[in-house]
Amino acid sequence: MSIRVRYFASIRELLGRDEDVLDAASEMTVTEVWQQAAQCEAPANTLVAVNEEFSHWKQAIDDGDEVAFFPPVTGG
Amino acid sequence: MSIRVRYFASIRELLGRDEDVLDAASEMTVTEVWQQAAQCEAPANTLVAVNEEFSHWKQAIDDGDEVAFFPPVTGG
Amino acid sequence: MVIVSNETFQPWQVLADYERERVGLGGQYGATAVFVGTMRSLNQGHTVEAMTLEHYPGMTEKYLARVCEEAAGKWEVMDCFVRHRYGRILPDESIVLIATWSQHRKQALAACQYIIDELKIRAPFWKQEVTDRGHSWVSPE
Amino acid sequence: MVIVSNETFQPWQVLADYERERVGLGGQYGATAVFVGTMRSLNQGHTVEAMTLEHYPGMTEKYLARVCEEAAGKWEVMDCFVRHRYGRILPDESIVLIATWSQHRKQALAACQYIIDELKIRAPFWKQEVTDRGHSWVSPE
Repeated sequence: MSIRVRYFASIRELLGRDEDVLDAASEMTVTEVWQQAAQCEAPANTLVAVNEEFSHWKQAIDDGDEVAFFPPVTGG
Repeated sequence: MSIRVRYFASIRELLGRDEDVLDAASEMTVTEVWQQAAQCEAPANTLVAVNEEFSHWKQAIDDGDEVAFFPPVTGG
Repeated sequence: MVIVSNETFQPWQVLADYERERVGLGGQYGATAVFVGTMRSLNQGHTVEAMTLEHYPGMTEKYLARVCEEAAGKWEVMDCFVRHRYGRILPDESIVLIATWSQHRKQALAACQYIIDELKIRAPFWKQEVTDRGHSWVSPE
Repeated sequence: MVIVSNETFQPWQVLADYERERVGLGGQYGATAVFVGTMRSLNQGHTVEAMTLEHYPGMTEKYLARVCEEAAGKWEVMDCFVRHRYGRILPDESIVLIATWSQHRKQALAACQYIIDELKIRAPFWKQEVTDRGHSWVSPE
Protein backbone atom coordinates (compact mmCIF):
# COMPACT_ATOMS: atom_id res chain seq x y z
CA MET A 1 0.00 0.00 0.00
CA SER A 2 1.01 3.62 -0.61
CA ILE A 3 0.89 6.40 1.98
CA ARG A 4 1.64 10.08 1.44
CA VAL A 5 3.45 11.58 4.43
CA ARG A 6 3.57 15.36 4.74
CA TYR A 7 5.64 17.64 6.98
CA PHE A 8 4.93 21.25 7.84
CA ALA A 9 6.75 24.20 9.39
CA SER A 10 9.53 23.27 11.86
CA ILE A 11 9.03 19.54 11.19
CA ARG A 12 9.54 20.15 7.48
CA GLU A 13 12.70 22.12 8.26
CA LEU A 14 13.96 19.45 10.68
CA LEU A 15 13.62 16.71 8.07
CA GLY A 16 14.73 18.87 5.14
CA ARG A 17 11.78 17.80 2.96
CA ASP A 18 8.07 18.44 2.78
CA GLU A 19 6.88 14.93 2.02
CA ASP A 20 7.63 11.24 1.64
CA VAL A 21 5.71 8.46 -0.05
CA LEU A 22 5.76 5.16 1.83
CA ASP A 23 5.22 1.80 0.21
CA ALA A 24 4.17 -0.46 3.03
CA ALA A 25 3.52 -4.18 2.97
CA SER A 26 1.06 -4.29 5.86
CA GLU A 27 -1.20 -2.05 7.90
CA MET A 28 0.61 0.55 9.96
CA THR A 29 -0.16 2.96 12.78
CA VAL A 30 0.69 6.67 12.62
CA THR A 31 3.63 5.98 14.95
CA GLU A 32 5.01 3.38 12.52
CA VAL A 33 4.49 5.76 9.59
CA TRP A 34 6.56 8.40 11.41
CA GLN A 35 9.30 5.91 12.31
CA GLN A 36 9.60 4.52 8.81
CA ALA A 37 9.37 7.85 7.00
CA ALA A 38 11.19 10.27 9.29
CA GLN A 39 13.70 7.85 10.81
CA CYS A 40 14.30 10.04 13.85
CA GLU A 41 12.52 10.86 17.07
CA ALA A 42 9.46 13.10 16.73
CA PRO A 43 9.80 16.46 18.51
CA ALA A 44 7.68 16.86 21.63
CA ASN A 45 4.18 18.20 20.90
CA THR A 46 4.20 17.04 17.29
CA LEU A 47 0.62 16.97 16.02
CA VAL A 48 -0.83 14.44 13.62
CA ALA A 49 -3.50 14.66 10.92
CA VAL A 50 -4.85 11.79 8.83
CA ASN A 51 -6.63 12.75 5.61
CA GLU A 52 -6.72 16.39 6.72
CA GLU A 53 -8.39 15.61 10.06
CA PHE A 54 -6.71 15.77 13.47
CA SER A 55 -5.78 12.26 14.59
CA HIS A 56 -3.48 10.44 17.02
CA TRP A 57 -0.37 8.28 17.03
CA LYS A 58 -2.20 4.97 17.45
CA GLN A 59 -4.51 5.53 14.48
CA ALA A 60 -4.37 2.69 11.91
CA ILE A 61 -3.55 3.85 8.38
CA ASP A 62 -5.14 2.53 5.18
CA ASP A 63 -3.85 2.41 1.64
CA GLY A 64 -4.05 5.84 0.01
CA ASP A 65 -4.20 7.75 3.30
CA GLU A 66 -2.40 11.04 3.74
CA VAL A 67 -0.61 11.44 7.08
CA ALA A 68 0.68 14.85 8.17
CA PHE A 69 3.01 15.85 11.00
CA PHE A 70 3.35 19.39 12.25
CA PRO A 71 4.15 21.48 15.33
CA PRO A 72 1.54 23.31 17.49
CA VAL A 73 -0.30 25.85 15.35
CA THR A 74 0.17 29.61 15.48
CA GLY A 75 -2.41 31.13 13.14
CA GLY A 76 -4.86 33.98 13.57
CA MET B 1 -33.12 78.18 43.91
CA SER B 2 -33.89 77.02 40.37
CA ILE B 3 -33.88 73.40 39.21
CA ARG B 4 -34.39 72.12 35.66
CA VAL B 5 -36.39 68.87 35.62
CA ARG B 6 -36.37 66.75 32.47
CA TYR B 7 -38.51 63.80 31.39
CA PHE B 8 -37.71 61.24 28.71
CA ALA B 9 -39.52 58.57 26.74
CA SER B 10 -42.56 57.04 28.48
CA ILE B 11 -42.19 59.41 31.47
CA ARG B 12 -42.32 62.38 29.08
CA GLU B 13 -45.43 60.89 27.47
CA LEU B 14 -47.04 60.18 30.85
CA LEU B 15 -46.59 63.78 32.00
CA GLY B 16 -47.31 65.32 28.62
CA ARG B 17 -44.26 67.60 28.76
CA ASP B 18 -40.50 67.22 28.46
CA GLU B 19 -39.42 69.54 31.25
CA ASP B 20 -40.31 71.72 34.21
CA VAL B 21 -38.40 74.44 36.00
CA LEU B 22 -38.77 74.41 39.78
CA ASP B 23 -38.24 77.44 41.99
CA ALA B 24 -37.55 76.02 45.42
CA ALA B 25 -37.12 77.85 48.69
CA SER B 26 -34.92 75.25 50.40
CA GLU B 27 -32.77 72.25 49.64
CA MET B 28 -34.64 69.27 48.16
CA THR B 29 -34.03 65.61 47.49
CA VAL B 30 -34.67 64.00 44.11
CA THR B 31 -37.86 62.48 45.58
CA GLU B 32 -39.11 65.94 46.54
CA VAL B 33 -38.21 67.28 43.10
CA TRP B 34 -40.33 64.54 41.50
CA GLN B 35 -43.26 65.14 43.86
CA GLN B 36 -43.29 68.87 43.37
CA ALA B 37 -42.73 68.79 39.61
CA ALA B 38 -44.64 65.72 38.44
CA GLN B 39 -47.39 65.75 41.06
CA CYS B 40 -48.16 62.06 40.58
CA GLU B 41 -46.65 58.74 41.58
CA ALA B 42 -43.47 57.77 39.72
CA PRO B 43 -43.80 54.61 37.61
CA ALA B 44 -41.96 51.57 38.97
CA ASN B 45 -38.34 51.34 37.76
CA THR B 46 -38.07 55.05 37.02
CA LEU B 47 -34.40 55.99 36.78
CA VAL B 48 -32.85 59.22 37.96
CA ALA B 49 -29.95 61.32 36.72
CA VAL B 50 -28.57 64.46 38.32
CA ASN B 51 -26.45 66.69 36.09
CA GLU B 52 -26.28 63.93 33.47
CA GLU B 53 -24.98 61.31 35.91
CA PHE B 54 -26.95 58.35 37.26
CA SER B 55 -28.15 59.15 40.77
CA HIS B 56 -30.77 58.06 43.35
CA TRP B 57 -33.96 59.30 44.95
CA LYS B 58 -32.33 60.45 48.19
CA GLN B 59 -29.73 62.62 46.46
CA ALA B 60 -29.78 66.25 47.69
CA ILE B 61 -30.19 68.79 44.90
CA ASP B 62 -28.38 72.14 44.65
CA ASP B 63 -29.35 75.34 42.94
CA GLY B 64 -28.82 75.09 39.19
CA ASP B 65 -28.88 71.29 39.11
CA GLU B 66 -30.55 69.41 36.30
CA VAL B 67 -32.62 66.41 37.39
CA ALA B 68 -33.85 63.87 34.83
CA PHE B 69 -36.36 61.04 35.13
CA PHE B 70 -36.65 58.23 32.60
CA PRO B 71 -37.62 54.56 32.19
CA PRO B 72 -35.15 51.64 31.89
CA VAL B 73 -32.98 52.16 28.82
CA THR B 74 -33.26 50.22 25.54
CA GLY B 75 -30.40 51.38 23.32
CA GLY B 76 -27.87 49.46 21.29
CA MET C 1 -14.07 58.50 20.08
CA VAL C 2 -17.80 58.69 20.74
CA ILE C 3 -20.27 59.91 18.11
CA VAL C 4 -24.00 60.16 18.77
CA SER C 5 -25.79 61.29 15.63
CA ASN C 6 -29.10 61.03 13.81
CA GLU C 7 -27.34 60.40 10.50
CA THR C 8 -27.39 56.95 8.94
CA PHE C 9 -23.98 55.32 8.74
CA GLN C 10 -22.38 52.37 6.98
CA PRO C 11 -20.30 50.68 9.72
CA TRP C 12 -17.56 49.26 7.49
CA GLN C 13 -17.10 52.61 5.74
CA VAL C 14 -16.97 54.37 9.09
CA LEU C 15 -14.26 51.99 10.33
CA ALA C 16 -12.23 52.27 7.11
CA ASP C 17 -12.35 56.08 7.34
CA TYR C 18 -11.60 56.10 11.05
CA GLU C 19 -8.55 53.84 10.74
CA ARG C 20 -7.26 55.77 7.72
CA GLU C 21 -7.41 59.11 9.51
CA ARG C 22 -6.07 57.91 12.83
CA VAL C 23 -2.33 58.41 13.25
CA GLY C 24 0.29 56.46 15.08
CA LEU C 25 -1.30 53.07 15.65
CA GLY C 26 -0.33 51.28 12.41
CA GLY C 27 1.58 48.08 13.15
CA GLN C 28 0.95 48.43 16.89
CA TYR C 29 -2.34 46.67 17.39
CA GLY C 30 -2.79 42.98 16.67
CA ALA C 31 -6.50 42.69 17.37
CA THR C 32 -9.66 44.60 16.53
CA ALA C 33 -13.04 43.57 17.91
CA VAL C 34 -16.23 45.05 16.51
CA PHE C 35 -19.90 44.89 17.35
CA VAL C 36 -22.64 46.26 15.11
CA GLY C 37 -26.29 46.46 16.13
CA THR C 38 -28.71 46.60 13.22
CA MET C 39 -32.42 47.26 13.09
CA ARG C 40 -34.50 44.16 12.39
CA SER C 41 -37.79 44.22 10.51
CA LEU C 42 -39.19 41.55 12.80
CA ASN C 43 -39.14 41.73 16.60
CA GLN C 44 -40.74 39.12 18.86
CA GLY C 45 -42.99 37.94 16.05
CA HIS C 46 -44.37 41.23 14.74
CA THR C 47 -43.31 43.33 11.77
CA VAL C 48 -41.61 46.60 12.63
CA GLU C 49 -41.85 49.33 10.00
CA ALA C 50 -39.59 51.84 11.70
CA MET C 51 -38.18 52.81 15.04
CA THR C 52 -37.68 56.10 16.81
CA LEU C 53 -34.70 56.22 19.10
CA GLU C 54 -34.86 58.93 21.76
CA HIS C 55 -31.86 59.80 23.90
CA TYR C 56 -30.66 62.24 26.54
CA PRO C 57 -28.30 64.56 24.64
CA GLY C 58 -25.22 65.34 26.69
CA MET C 59 -25.66 62.50 29.17
CA THR C 60 -25.44 59.91 26.38
CA GLU C 61 -22.07 61.12 25.12
CA LYS C 62 -20.72 61.53 28.66
CA TYR C 63 -21.85 58.05 29.67
CA LEU C 64 -20.42 56.36 26.57
CA ALA C 65 -17.09 58.19 26.95
CA ARG C 66 -16.93 56.98 30.57
CA VAL C 67 -17.64 53.37 29.54
CA CYS C 68 -14.82 53.58 27.00
CA GLU C 69 -12.47 54.88 29.69
CA GLU C 70 -13.51 52.08 32.01
CA ALA C 71 -12.87 49.51 29.27
CA ALA C 72 -9.44 51.01 28.59
CA GLY C 73 -8.70 50.80 32.32
CA LYS C 74 -9.77 47.17 32.69
CA TRP C 75 -8.09 45.82 29.55
CA GLU C 76 -5.09 47.04 27.58
CA VAL C 77 -6.89 48.62 24.67
CA MET C 78 -5.21 51.29 22.58
CA ASP C 79 -8.38 52.83 21.21
CA CYS C 80 -12.17 52.55 21.45
CA PHE C 81 -14.75 53.84 19.00
CA VAL C 82 -18.49 54.08 19.59
CA ARG C 83 -21.07 55.44 17.17
CA HIS C 84 -24.79 55.38 18.00
CA ARG C 85 -27.82 56.55 16.06
CA TYR C 86 -30.84 58.38 17.37
CA GLY C 87 -34.01 59.57 15.62
CA ARG C 88 -35.99 57.65 13.03
CA ILE C 89 -34.41 54.34 12.01
CA LEU C 90 -35.50 51.93 9.28
CA PRO C 91 -35.01 48.14 9.08
CA ASP C 92 -31.50 47.07 8.04
CA GLU C 93 -29.99 50.38 9.18
CA SER C 94 -27.15 50.34 11.69
CA ILE C 95 -27.99 51.46 15.21
CA VAL C 96 -24.68 51.10 17.01
CA LEU C 97 -21.06 50.44 16.10
CA ILE C 98 -18.42 49.61 18.69
CA ALA C 99 -14.77 48.90 17.91
CA THR C 100 -11.77 48.27 20.14
CA TRP C 101 -8.10 47.94 19.21
CA SER C 102 -5.52 46.13 21.32
CA GLN C 103 -2.24 44.30 21.04
CA HIS C 104 -3.96 41.07 21.99
CA ARG C 105 -7.24 39.45 21.00
CA LYS C 106 -8.55 38.65 24.46
CA GLN C 107 -8.25 42.28 25.52
CA ALA C 108 -9.92 43.62 22.38
CA LEU C 109 -12.79 41.11 22.59
CA ALA C 110 -13.38 41.63 26.32
CA ALA C 111 -13.38 45.42 25.99
CA CYS C 112 -15.81 45.35 23.05
CA GLN C 113 -18.16 43.02 24.91
CA TYR C 114 -17.96 45.22 28.03
CA ILE C 115 -18.84 48.37 26.11
CA ILE C 116 -21.88 46.90 24.38
CA ASP C 117 -23.09 45.28 27.61
CA GLU C 118 -22.77 48.51 29.61
CA LEU C 119 -24.36 50.49 26.80
CA LYS C 120 -27.34 48.14 26.77
CA ILE C 121 -27.76 48.36 30.54
CA ARG C 122 -27.23 52.06 31.17
CA ALA C 123 -26.86 54.34 28.14
CA PRO C 124 -29.88 56.69 28.07
CA PHE C 125 -31.54 55.60 24.82
CA TRP C 126 -35.16 54.58 24.41
CA LYS C 127 -36.58 52.73 21.44
CA GLN C 128 -40.11 53.19 20.22
CA GLU C 129 -41.31 50.82 17.52
CA VAL C 130 -43.74 51.68 14.75
CA THR C 131 -45.78 48.55 13.93
CA ASP C 132 -49.15 47.88 12.33
CA ARG C 133 -50.53 48.08 15.87
CA GLY C 134 -49.24 51.64 16.36
CA HIS C 135 -46.34 53.03 18.40
CA SER C 136 -44.95 51.23 21.41
CA TRP C 137 -41.97 51.60 23.69
CA VAL C 138 -39.60 48.64 23.55
CA SER C 139 -39.26 46.73 26.83
CA PRO C 140 -35.78 46.39 28.28
CA GLU C 141 -34.07 42.99 27.91
CA MET D 1 -17.97 31.29 3.85
CA VAL D 2 -14.30 30.44 4.35
CA ILE D 3 -11.55 32.00 2.25
CA VAL D 4 -7.88 31.13 2.70
CA SER D 5 -5.76 33.21 0.35
CA ASN D 6 -2.31 34.74 0.01
CA GLU D 7 -3.80 38.02 -1.21
CA THR D 8 -3.80 41.07 1.05
CA PHE D 9 -7.25 42.21 2.05
CA GLN D 10 -8.86 45.26 3.62
CA PRO D 11 -11.26 43.81 6.24
CA TRP D 12 -13.88 46.59 6.14
CA GLN D 13 -13.99 46.52 2.34
CA VAL D 14 -14.33 42.72 2.42
CA LEU D 15 -17.26 42.97 4.84
CA ALA D 16 -18.98 45.73 2.86
CA ASP D 17 -18.67 43.68 -0.35
CA TYR D 18 -19.76 40.47 1.35
CA GLU D 19 -22.89 42.01 2.89
CA ARG D 20 -23.79 43.77 -0.36
CA GLU D 21 -23.61 40.57 -2.39
CA ARG D 22 -25.34 38.34 0.14
CA VAL D 23 -29.06 37.95 -0.44
CA GLY D 24 -31.95 37.45 1.91
CA LEU D 25 -30.56 38.52 5.29
CA GLY D 26 -31.35 42.27 5.20
CA GLY D 27 -33.50 43.28 8.18
CA GLN D 28 -33.19 39.82 9.72
CA TYR D 29 -30.05 40.07 11.81
CA GLY D 30 -29.73 42.46 14.71
CA ALA D 31 -26.12 41.80 15.65
CA THR D 32 -22.80 41.43 13.86
CA ALA D 33 -19.61 40.54 15.73
CA VAL D 34 -16.23 40.87 14.05
CA PHE D 35 -12.66 40.03 14.93
CA VAL D 36 -9.65 41.16 12.90
CA GLY D 37 -6.12 39.98 13.56
CA THR D 38 -3.44 42.32 12.26
CA MET D 39 0.31 41.92 11.97
CA ARG D 40 2.25 43.93 14.52
CA SER D 41 5.70 45.38 13.86
CA LEU D 42 6.74 44.63 17.42
CA ASN D 43 6.35 41.24 19.11
CA GLN D 44 7.59 40.48 22.61
CA GLY D 45 9.99 43.40 22.48
CA HIS D 46 11.68 42.83 19.14
CA THR D 47 11.02 44.44 15.76
CA VAL D 48 9.44 42.18 13.17
CA GLU D 49 10.07 43.12 9.54
CA ALA D 50 7.79 40.55 7.96
CA MET D 51 6.16 37.22 8.61
CA THR D 52 5.68 34.11 6.55
CA LEU D 53 2.52 32.20 7.28
CA GLU D 54 2.60 28.57 6.23
CA HIS D 55 -0.54 26.44 6.20
CA TYR D 56 -1.84 23.01 5.24
CA PRO D 57 -3.89 23.63 2.09
CA GLY D 58 -7.08 21.63 2.12
CA MET D 59 -7.03 20.84 5.82
CA THR D 60 -7.15 24.54 6.71
CA GLU D 61 -10.32 25.23 4.73
CA LYS D 62 -11.96 22.00 5.96
CA TYR D 63 -11.11 22.76 9.58
CA LEU D 64 -12.35 26.35 9.42
CA ALA D 65 -15.60 25.31 7.72
CA ARG D 66 -16.15 22.76 10.49
CA VAL D 67 -15.55 25.37 13.21
CA CYS D 68 -18.12 27.65 11.54
CA GLU D 69 -20.63 24.78 11.48
CA GLU D 70 -19.94 24.07 15.15
CA ALA D 71 -20.49 27.75 16.01
CA ALA D 72 -23.77 27.78 14.05
CA GLY D 73 -24.84 24.67 15.97
CA LYS D 74 -24.00 26.07 19.39
CA TRP D 75 -25.47 29.55 18.89
CA GLU D 76 -28.20 30.84 16.64
CA VAL D 77 -26.08 32.51 14.02
CA MET D 78 -27.41 33.13 10.53
CA ASP D 79 -24.05 33.39 8.82
CA CYS D 80 -20.32 33.11 9.52
CA PHE D 81 -17.46 34.49 7.46
CA VAL D 82 -13.76 33.67 7.87
CA ARG D 83 -10.92 34.97 5.75
CA HIS D 84 -7.30 34.10 6.55
CA ARG D 85 -4.03 35.05 4.87
CA TYR D 86 -1.05 32.86 4.19
CA GLY D 87 2.32 33.64 2.62
CA ARG D 88 4.42 36.73 3.22
CA ILE D 89 2.76 39.32 5.45
CA LEU D 90 3.96 42.81 6.34
CA PRO D 91 3.28 44.85 9.49
CA ASP D 92 -0.18 46.47 9.60
CA GLU D 93 -1.60 43.94 7.12
CA SER D 94 -4.65 41.92 8.11
CA ILE D 95 -4.06 38.25 8.92
CA VAL D 96 -7.54 37.04 9.79
CA LEU D 97 -11.09 38.34 9.60
CA ILE D 98 -14.00 36.63 11.33
CA ALA D 99 -17.60 37.85 11.24
CA THR D 100 -20.82 36.37 12.58
CA TRP D 101 -24.40 37.54 12.09
CA SER D 102 -27.25 36.72 14.46
CA GLN D 103 -30.61 38.03 15.60
CA HIS D 104 -29.14 38.68 19.04
CA ARG D 105 -25.89 40.17 20.27
CA LYS D 106 -24.92 37.45 22.76
CA GLN D 107 -25.15 34.79 20.07
CA ALA D 108 -23.11 36.79 17.56
CA LEU D 109 -20.42 37.66 20.11
CA ALA D 110 -20.13 34.13 21.50
CA ALA D 111 -19.90 32.57 18.03
CA CYS D 112 -17.23 35.04 16.90
CA GLN D 113 -15.20 34.42 20.04
CA TYR D 114 -15.55 30.66 19.62
CA ILE D 115 -14.33 30.73 16.02
CA ILE D 116 -11.22 32.82 16.74
CA ASP D 117 -10.40 30.73 19.83
CA GLU D 118 -10.72 27.43 17.95
CA LEU D 119 -8.79 28.83 15.01
CA LYS D 120 -5.95 29.86 17.33
CA ILE D 121 -5.85 26.44 19.01
CA ARG D 122 -6.24 24.12 16.03
CA ALA D 123 -6.22 25.66 12.54
CA PRO D 124 -3.05 24.43 10.76
CA PHE D 125 -1.18 27.70 10.29
CA TRP D 126 2.41 28.38 11.33
CA LYS D 127 3.98 31.80 11.64
CA GLN D 128 7.63 32.46 10.97
CA GLU D 129 8.92 35.91 11.84
CA VAL D 130 11.66 37.76 9.99
CA THR D 131 13.55 39.89 12.50
CA ASP D 132 17.01 41.46 12.65
CA ARG D 133 18.07 38.19 14.30
CA GLY D 134 16.95 36.11 11.32
CA HIS D 135 13.98 33.80 10.82
CA SER D 136 12.23 32.13 13.72
CA TRP D 137 9.06 30.12 14.22
CA VAL D 138 6.56 31.81 16.51
CA SER D 139 5.80 29.91 19.73
CA PRO D 140 2.18 28.99 20.38
CA GLU D 141 0.33 31.05 23.00
